[in-house]
Amino acid sequence: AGARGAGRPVRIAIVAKSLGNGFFNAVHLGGDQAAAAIASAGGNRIEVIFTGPTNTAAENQIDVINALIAQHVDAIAISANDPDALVPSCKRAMQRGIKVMAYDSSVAKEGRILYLADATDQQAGDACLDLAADACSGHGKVAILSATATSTNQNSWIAAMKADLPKHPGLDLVTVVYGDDLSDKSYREATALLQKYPDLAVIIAPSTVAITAAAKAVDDAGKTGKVFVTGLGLPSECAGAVEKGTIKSFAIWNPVDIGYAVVEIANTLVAGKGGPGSSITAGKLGPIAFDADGNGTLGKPTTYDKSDIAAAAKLF
Amino acid sequence: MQPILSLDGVAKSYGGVKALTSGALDLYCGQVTALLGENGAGKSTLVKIITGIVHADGGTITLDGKPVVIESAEHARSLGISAIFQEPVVFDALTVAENIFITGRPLKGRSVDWPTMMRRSREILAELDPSIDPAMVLGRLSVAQRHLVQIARALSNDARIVIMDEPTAALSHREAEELFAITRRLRDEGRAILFISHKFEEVFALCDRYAVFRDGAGVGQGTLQGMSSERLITLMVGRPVDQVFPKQVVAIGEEVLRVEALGRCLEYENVSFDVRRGEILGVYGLIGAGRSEVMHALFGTAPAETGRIVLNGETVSIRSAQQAIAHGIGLVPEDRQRQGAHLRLAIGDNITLPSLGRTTRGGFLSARREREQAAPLAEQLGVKMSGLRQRVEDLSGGNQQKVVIAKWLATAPRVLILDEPTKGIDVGAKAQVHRLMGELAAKGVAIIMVSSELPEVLGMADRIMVMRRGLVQGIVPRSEATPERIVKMATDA
Amino acid sequence: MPESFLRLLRTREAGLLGLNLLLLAAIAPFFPAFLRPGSLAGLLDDTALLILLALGEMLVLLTRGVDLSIAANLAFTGMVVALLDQYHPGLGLAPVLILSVLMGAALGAVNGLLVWRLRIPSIVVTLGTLSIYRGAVYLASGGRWVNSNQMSPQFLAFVRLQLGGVSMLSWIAIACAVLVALFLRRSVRGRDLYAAGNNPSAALYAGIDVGVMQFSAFLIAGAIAGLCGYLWVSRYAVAYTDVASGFELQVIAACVIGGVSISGGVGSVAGVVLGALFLGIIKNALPLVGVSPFFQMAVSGVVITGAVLINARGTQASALRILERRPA
Amino acid sequence: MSDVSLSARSKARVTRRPWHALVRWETLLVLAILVDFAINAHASPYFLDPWTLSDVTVSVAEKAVVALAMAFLVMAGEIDISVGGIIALASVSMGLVARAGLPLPLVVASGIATGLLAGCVNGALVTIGRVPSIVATIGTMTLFRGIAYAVLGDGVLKTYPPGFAWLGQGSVAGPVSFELVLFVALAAVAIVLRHATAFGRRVVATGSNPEASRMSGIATDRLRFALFVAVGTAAGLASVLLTSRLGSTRPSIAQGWELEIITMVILGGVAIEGGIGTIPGVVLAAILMGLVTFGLGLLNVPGIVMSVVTGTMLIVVVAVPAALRRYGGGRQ
Ligand SMILES: Nc1ncnc2c1ncn2[C@@H]1O[C@H](COP(=O)(O)OP(=O)(O)OP(=O)(O)O)[C@@H](O)[C@H]1O
Ligand SMILES: Nc1ncnc2c1ncn2[C@@H]1O[C@H](COP(=O)(O)OP(=O)(O)OP(=O)(O)O)[C@@H](O)[C@H]1O
Ligand SMILES: [Mg+2]
Ligand SMILES: [Mg+2]
Repeated sequence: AGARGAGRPVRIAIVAKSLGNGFFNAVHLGGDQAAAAIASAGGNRIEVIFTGPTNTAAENQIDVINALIAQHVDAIAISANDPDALVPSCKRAMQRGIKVMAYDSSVAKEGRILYLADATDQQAGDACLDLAADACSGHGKVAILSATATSTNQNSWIAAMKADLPKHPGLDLVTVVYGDDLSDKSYREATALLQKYPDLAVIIAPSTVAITAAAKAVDDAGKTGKVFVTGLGLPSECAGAVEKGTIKSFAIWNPVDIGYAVVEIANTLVAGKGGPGSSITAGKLGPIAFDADGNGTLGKPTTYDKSDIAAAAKLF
Repeated sequence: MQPILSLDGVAKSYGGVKALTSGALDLYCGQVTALLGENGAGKSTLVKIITGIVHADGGTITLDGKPVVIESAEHARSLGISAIFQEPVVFDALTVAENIFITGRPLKGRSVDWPTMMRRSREILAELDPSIDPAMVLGRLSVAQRHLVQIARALSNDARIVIMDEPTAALSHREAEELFAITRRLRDEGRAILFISHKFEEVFALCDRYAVFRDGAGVGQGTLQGMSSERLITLMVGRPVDQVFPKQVVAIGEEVLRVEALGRCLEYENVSFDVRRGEILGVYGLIGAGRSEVMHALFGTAPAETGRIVLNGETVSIRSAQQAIAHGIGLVPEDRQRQGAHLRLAIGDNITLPSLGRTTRGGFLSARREREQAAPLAEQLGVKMSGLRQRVEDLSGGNQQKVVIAKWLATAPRVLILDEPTKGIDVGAKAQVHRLMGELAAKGVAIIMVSSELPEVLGMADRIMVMRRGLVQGIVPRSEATPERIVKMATDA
Repeated sequence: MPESFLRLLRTREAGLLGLNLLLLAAIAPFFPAFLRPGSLAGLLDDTALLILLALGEMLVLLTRGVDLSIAANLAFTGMVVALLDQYHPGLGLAPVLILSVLMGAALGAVNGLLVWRLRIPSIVVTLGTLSIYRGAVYLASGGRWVNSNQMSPQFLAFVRLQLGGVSMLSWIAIACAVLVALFLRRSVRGRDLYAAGNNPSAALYAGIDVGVMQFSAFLIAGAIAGLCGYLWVSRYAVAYTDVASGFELQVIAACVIGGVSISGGVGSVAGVVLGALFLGIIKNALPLVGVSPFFQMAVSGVVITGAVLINARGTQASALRILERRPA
Repeated sequence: MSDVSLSARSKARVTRRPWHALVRWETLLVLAILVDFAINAHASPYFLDPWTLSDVTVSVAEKAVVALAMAFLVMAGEIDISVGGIIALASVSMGLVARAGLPLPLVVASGIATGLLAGCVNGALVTIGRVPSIVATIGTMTLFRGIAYAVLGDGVLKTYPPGFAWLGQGSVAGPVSFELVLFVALAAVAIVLRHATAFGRRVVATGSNPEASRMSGIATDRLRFALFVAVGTAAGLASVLLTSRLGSTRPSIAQGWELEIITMVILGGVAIEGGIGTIPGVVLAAILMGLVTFGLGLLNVPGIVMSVVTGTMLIVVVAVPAALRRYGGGRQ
């Protein structure tokens, strides 16, 4: 950061898991809002660089980080495709004076200064299970359709759900399958679930690709109203299924807020302040506390259903 | 009488290569016209022009007294022209019937009429070889049968003009005779026939007229009556050539190679013979008699399953070409383009390939040593080239064959197997190859020469082994060999 | 005709059919419901896209080419028609269908022209256009996804239309298979396609323009891929950059298992359909039979490798008989 | 292209020079590299920094190592689509060996040995099983990666011995990375092998006419087998570098690399049908691809758009000479 000449803006790079994902576009939007807010409050001029690979491969994200290092950006905020593989390049970025933080999906501790989680794993897991229990009135067979078998946050949410199952004695978790974040594979896996468990009540899909594919599969199988889909997804992508009734309700955190907080936090880091064990004020969002490992949480996920989906779908 | 087809001043170049400069040719109904010329004289190019496969750069073509431009193969067919090409035009994966009607399939509306195609194929094949089932996949036929299918194709569309580009190059005596009978019948039906061949005895036996090309230009045509082969050759090459096979008398030494009861499933069995220092063993038979297969067994590229090979008194096992080369055996294969030459590599690289061990040191190439190895051989064989770095692709067929022979001479073989060494090459090149065989024999090399040309076998070989359907019918010494006896052994059970 | 029936039994297609039935029989004890008509219709529905693409790929393989760009073509065309539908939902289905076929054909024609006019090996051409078309999806959409709620109802409904218990998607695949089979068996151009691939240099002498044949194959393959673009996007109700990424290799695998020779001139529609179904059965059965998701890929790998190995055994030329048959 | 105007005869003579084709293709590549270098330097103020230039090598050296071996295989008329799968499998085997607490040399050796064994499988399928290589390796691509998934599942292996990280991340001197040094050394070996040894001659001969090569005493099957093993080994080596650079192993690494590697080989002037090609060309193509993708990365152009650029480059580079040959009056 010392290399920054006078008058040059602070350049904060927001790296998405993959480009073209509505979630990250909303993060970008929030980041731009924060940059404008900071500037109008008389703070640094901030340039937000929004970038990322086109698919969710870790190597491609490394290439993106290398390019950002070469551009001497001031801060990198990343939603990691792989918590471990990115560590070496993130370390290198930090060696070259770049502040690295993670959001949404973490890089292992040694690869970043701070991690801003959307919500705690517990909160996400709880939300999914509660929604599932809600959909089937507390009794029935439940299956999980996840993204790739290697995606960190999905796996920790699934772990949280499994830990929480005793709280919902009526729910019977029959299996966990993986759609690899590919719509055709997710669709096929969902169809297989319907065939294999004819009395299935709920499919929990904690990924936006999976939840839409599962909803489509349930709909195509003519099981709307018999099998419910729930989980985590973007309002804009789930809107159709919610209208139809395939999805009664689902949850998601607010990506605009995440982007907003990311830029505020990164800006603080660039100024040489903040760090693990501190509390950073994220503008209008208020203070966010980071523990000694540098983990902080933005807040609980929000639940959407037929009543408020239309409004949310316009946003992200 | 007016010619049905007449070509004048026809020219064609490929890039910068002038294949034809002023081709001239007249074809008459009810006559067989022979087209003669050295390799590369432009004969096949002319055929391609007449059949619409390539377009002439200049000159005029007159059909029935009217000038025509032959646009495409389809157009040529509609004009009543059909051809048996020099290159095999066969489709292994298709049925015999489709191969016959590959151009002009019978149609019903716009869809292919399979039943008619089968029926007509069966009719045409009935007189050629009734044992061929038109529904069979062509790949399952023998070599001779494949030739018949191509002949059947030329007959299938009732053409007025039938062109045959070296149809006998790969045929044996008996099959050639069958073809001649058909050709005479076509002639008597009033068709015009163009017959291209390098074999003068065929030309004199079959043809009524001749036309000679030299270096892409027509240098004379007329009736064959009163012409001698000497005069034709002089026309072809512009100088007289010694056409007689220059058999050298060589003292025959001790046995070099002996095979005993070689056999391979379905292909041949109980094949035994020997060959001595300085001897040329001719191997004669009809196409598909299994001669090449036996040669591949000696060379290790298709090892025999039974029997043994004895080299210089020791039983050896030869299971690959490397082993054969290490034992001092060389093979000039029958299929020059596919098995013999690397067309896209330089002449020098071709010549040194089987003997790379000699020109490299510790696996490293040496341009100087390669040149020292290849240059004298290329010169000795009279390869017409611009240099050792020229690609073999750019050479004429005869010169390609010389390169293939040179590459085997470079290995200094003790036994040299030549499978159809003069197939499709012109008289001049042929004489050179024969002279070379004599010289090699004189140096003590044992030579096995597979040939389907009876005069060549009779002229060159010290002993002649005759094969028929995978079995050795006998080995005849030169002194006892007569054409009748050899042909009878090759054809009769 | 018992003899021609016997001959039919010995064909590769019959063997493949047997293999497919065997596979179904092996699955039955684990999961009997898989053999219910509804499940089988679902299997066909799920394999229809693979069948369609494999039919196009087969034409290219027959002419000794290979088309690596079909999946990218599918993604590009699919995205374009999805965007069209999103912004002009009132247009109805016909323009979407026409556009998808035409655009796919145009993308195929680019491949075909480069192969035909410039004689660039098809693997090189389609390796290049694979990247270009895939990138074009991103450029066309700005990386955005088009989701089901952004698609018009008729856009989504068409492929799901049920006729006689079978979806429209399956019917399209069946119709396409019949058309390609008729084209290859009955039309002059179809037969020329085989000849051109079987022996290109000989085809030249037979007056068959090998380049035009290659071009036609790419054109048709492209048109089919374009149609599949719409079908895919509509079936999975989503369009994004990575749609069907890497699918081209599965398509080639289906062709090869179906007996299409990579060196041209050999292959049949029946074989290709059975080859695609073979892969489809495996893909659909593995999750059902309860193979761990982590083992599914390895199992597919073993099966595909095994199938191509067995296939190669079958195609090896046997020795020509030279020796006369003698009474035993 | 000035030679179009030359008469065919003198052109034929010119093409006979062994280095001539090389000069033509390589000059084209060198020119493209210079142009791209200038564009990059102009477009991004950060480009002309030694550390940045060193980063260029990182994204490309691993693929280029495989491309060197792949070039030989393609010149011999074969192809290997399974290299991405081999890299994943080799990485898993290294991860397991490292987790067992074995020392660095054994970890590296296990990666390379896995690649070698995978190459043997491909080689055996092609030479013994007689499966066309493109078909065989489409199958093993799924097989190798599938085994990696079967072994590792959703796990990750990230306990590597100290010093392992240096292989993919360390530098030999200043900005000169170990990956770069290794690539340069391997390229030098490849150049000698291809252009100065009997082995190189045999590879080209086999590619240009396999049947005639077998008849000329070349053990073509053994040669092909060896080349598949070489490609597998190179993929194993690339896996060592990549795993070290990532510091961890997952079965999903190196997805889609096969197409990039093959693109590199073809861009380097190796004819896909075999028999033609030079190693300097492949090296230059690797540099060019590295520069282009990195330059675009500096401008934050998404990777998928880069693929449009590489795809176009590939076609243009092959199409322009083909078009000149065809429409510029040369012989077919
Ligand atoms: N496609 C081509 N490209 C370049 N040169 C060619 C081509 N075809 C033929 N030639 C050249 O044209 C010349 C005439 O060839 P052509 O095949 O017509 O000779 P030919 O008289 O039939 O010889 P042969 O008796 O050997 O069959 C030769 O020098 C040959 O190398
Ligand atoms: N139906 C066929 N399909 C493919 N190749 C064939 C077929 N028939 C024969 N051949 C090949 O053609 C060549 C000639 O056949 P074969 O070796 O049996 O006869 P031959 O006695 O050697 O005759 P010649 O040497 O005169 O050709 C061999 O290389 C053989 O493998
Ligand atoms: Mg000729
Ligand atoms: Mg023979």
